[in-house]
Amino acid sequence: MKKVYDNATEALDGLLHDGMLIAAGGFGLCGIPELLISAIRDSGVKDLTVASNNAGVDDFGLGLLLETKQVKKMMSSYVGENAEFMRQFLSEELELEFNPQGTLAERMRAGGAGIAGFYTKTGYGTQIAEGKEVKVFDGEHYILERGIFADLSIVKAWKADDTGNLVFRKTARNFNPAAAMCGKVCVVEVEEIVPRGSLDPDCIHLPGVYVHRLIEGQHEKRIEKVTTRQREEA
Amino acid sequence: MKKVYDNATEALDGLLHDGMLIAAGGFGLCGIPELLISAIRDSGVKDLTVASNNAGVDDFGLGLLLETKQVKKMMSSYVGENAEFMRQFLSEELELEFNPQGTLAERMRAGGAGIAGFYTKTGYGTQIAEGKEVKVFDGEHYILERGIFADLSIVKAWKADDTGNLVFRKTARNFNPAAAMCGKVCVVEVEEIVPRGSLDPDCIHLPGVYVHRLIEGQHEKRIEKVTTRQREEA
Amino acid sequence: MAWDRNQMAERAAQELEDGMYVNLGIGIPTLVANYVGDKDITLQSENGMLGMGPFPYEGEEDPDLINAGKQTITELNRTSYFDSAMSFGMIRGGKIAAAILGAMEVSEEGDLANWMIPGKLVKGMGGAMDLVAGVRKVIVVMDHTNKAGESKLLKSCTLPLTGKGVVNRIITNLGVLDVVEGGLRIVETADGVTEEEIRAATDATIVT
Amino acid sequence: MAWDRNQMAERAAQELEDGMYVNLGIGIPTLVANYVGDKDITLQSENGMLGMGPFPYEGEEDPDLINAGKQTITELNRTSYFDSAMSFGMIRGGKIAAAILGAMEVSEEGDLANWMIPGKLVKGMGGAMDLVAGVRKVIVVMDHTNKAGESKLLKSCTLPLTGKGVVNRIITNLGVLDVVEGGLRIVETADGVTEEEIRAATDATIVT
Repeated sequence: MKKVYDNATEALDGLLHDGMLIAAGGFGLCGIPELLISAIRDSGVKDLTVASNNAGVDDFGLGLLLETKQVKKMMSSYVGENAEFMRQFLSEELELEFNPQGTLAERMRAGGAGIAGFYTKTGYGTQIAEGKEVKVFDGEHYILERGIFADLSIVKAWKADDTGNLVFRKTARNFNPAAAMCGKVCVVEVEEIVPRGSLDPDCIHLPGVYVHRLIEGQHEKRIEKVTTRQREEA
Repeated sequence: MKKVYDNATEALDGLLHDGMLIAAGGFGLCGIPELLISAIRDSGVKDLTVASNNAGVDDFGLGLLLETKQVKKMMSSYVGENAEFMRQFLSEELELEFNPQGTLAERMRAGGAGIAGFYTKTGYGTQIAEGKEVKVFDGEHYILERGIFADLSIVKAWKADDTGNLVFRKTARNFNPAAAMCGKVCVVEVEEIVPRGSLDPDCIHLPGVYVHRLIEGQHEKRIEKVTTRQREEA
Repeated sequence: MAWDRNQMAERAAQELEDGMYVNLGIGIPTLVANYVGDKDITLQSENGMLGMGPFPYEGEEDPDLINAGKQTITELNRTSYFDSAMSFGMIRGGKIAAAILGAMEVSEEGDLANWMIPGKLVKGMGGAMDLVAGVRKVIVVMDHTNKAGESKLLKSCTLPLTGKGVVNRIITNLGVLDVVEGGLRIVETADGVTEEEIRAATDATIVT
Repeated sequence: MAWDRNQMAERAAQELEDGMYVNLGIGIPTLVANYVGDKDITLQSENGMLGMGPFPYEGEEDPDLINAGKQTITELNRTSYFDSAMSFGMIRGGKIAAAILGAMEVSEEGDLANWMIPGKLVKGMGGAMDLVAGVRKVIVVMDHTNKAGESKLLKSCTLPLTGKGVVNRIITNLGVLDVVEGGLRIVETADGVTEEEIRAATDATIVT
């Protein structure tokens, strides 16, 4: 079973259709599946629902799919730093389902773990809770949130072996494992495919069972906010 | 904040009381907190409820606490291989709440993750589902399972730094991370405490925020079933 | 000539396709690993491992490396380890393609009983309830009748269930049966076994 | 003489005790890290890190290492990385001792609003709803009044809530107030600020 494909377009072949639900890893511009996002843009697929913490910036990351109006609905926790995202939302060109960040991550993990729904305190008493079942456990109020079952997961990892075992790097891990879990099909882009046996089996962040297709490629890895400190003089 | 204690007795000082709920890591005799179990036996604390996948064997692991009748109730998925466990259960000396293995792991994780309850298909239509709420999601039946919130977690890891960052080894990881998460207090025994900075921050299985007290000690690590194959002759 | 344990395992191995992630239960299902041949099969051990290897050579046993049956095993170059919550996450989430399990009883509606005999024997369900609820295909491998010669393929189970309507295919010493609308359908007979012999040994409804 | 931003951060740092795991929000809360002194504090960044270090030296920025405000940061010798599901698991599960957050409005019942102004500004709640629902102590640091001079400490919030009854303590440029039965209680006044000045600048009920 060959999982390794030559490029993003081939890896997505046959998987895209209008109106589908895509779960995307990444946080801001960190750990985003930039090659797969570009290939999705180029495919022209439309009316997408995208579950992703945010939508990158105007001209990078998922912002690219907003720019082309391929996205009908976002499921996100954060709009900030993307003017086009806020504009489309406020002008009602784009549907936006706000999810608290932890609820979004847990909903993805739940979908991937066969959990149809779960009770969380997050958002109780806020507009996020509107229309959701409330249950009291041990005197505290919890709201019912549903697992997300996506048609496709798009994920960025650091390294993989050809069986799809994945390793992430630093805070670029973020939503990628949970997004990977909740898709019927999961396509992953990595910076390097390494030989089997060269990853420590105790340090594989996401086992290959979650990964269906895999590409290696060059990543721009743009930084959203460069912040530095002064080097003390000796 | 010093987390490192000299031995199991000191690490448990002030944490034990009759009737408490303890979540224990380990699977069979693999990855069990053997030093903490012995110290709990020696403390004489009683009427314990213990959430653990199984109960070791008659004379090792949690079997030690069954032998001394310190356990009032087990929350487990498996009784096999422990004759005393089965005997006490069948003679109704011991209460036993059967949990499917995955449900038990998920209940521990849920408790640790602030999830009061979740819906799973596991056990629907079986005696496990009796008295539990059933809900239909997308045409499938799910049952409501509750998060476990333990008074104390006892855990075995391979290595730790003094801030409690943990690394497990091979299949000795098993229930340990989930058990660690669900306790109000979590006490961990490791084979080696290493200097800060010597664990790869990308390969820490359980961050120190989950760990309150820590000991280093010698482990017997008994094997339950030695199975081998013949070495082919050259 | 009914199939023996190894022939049953060999027949079960035919259910597995290249690239599958599979969970094998204790007993005859464990033997299935011997018959996968060239197929690229990854075995899951639900205590937290994908890519389970064979038993170790004597002297190379590792107490930190066991399978769900608590036997010492080895790792492969594709192996990954993870905790129990993730392990059962992948099981419940449908990531494991198939489970091959033993059984005490199977009903014509696909109900499975394999974890206790009230008042007599209590093993516990271990991971079996999660497996049958979660994996995409559940294959039972077992003798067609019990030691008393009574059918283990029943109209309805008498023992506490492991799962309701979960079994897809049953491989016994007499042949292969599928759970279909209205009962069980004979898919294949063991060498020298007739459909009539299977019908005679089966309490469950056989449909054609 | 009300407190300035740095004095507010310095006062907020006094809330932190040795051994605490803490989450700092964007803005003034970020400055709190400059005032922890010798205390053994571990900072969480909810995008998946414990043990957040200072900004990198120029030229050493790593695109794979950012905080929840998307700023480049560094790691320490106690650092661990994990995924978003685990990160918020530890937040919801009460493992993080305290969160120090900014706010648009706080009500006398401890309601917090800090994620949107309908029709005008939509930032999103990010991780704030999870933090206020999960951490053991929620401390708000903000100016006492808005740019129009109106109190940000209200009888009830006018903006969409981030959390209901979640705030424990409020540190403003004028002083420190706790959310208690029946309203807010003045705990401390900034140097040269009187209780009367705080009362005059506060719309919420002040109890004694």
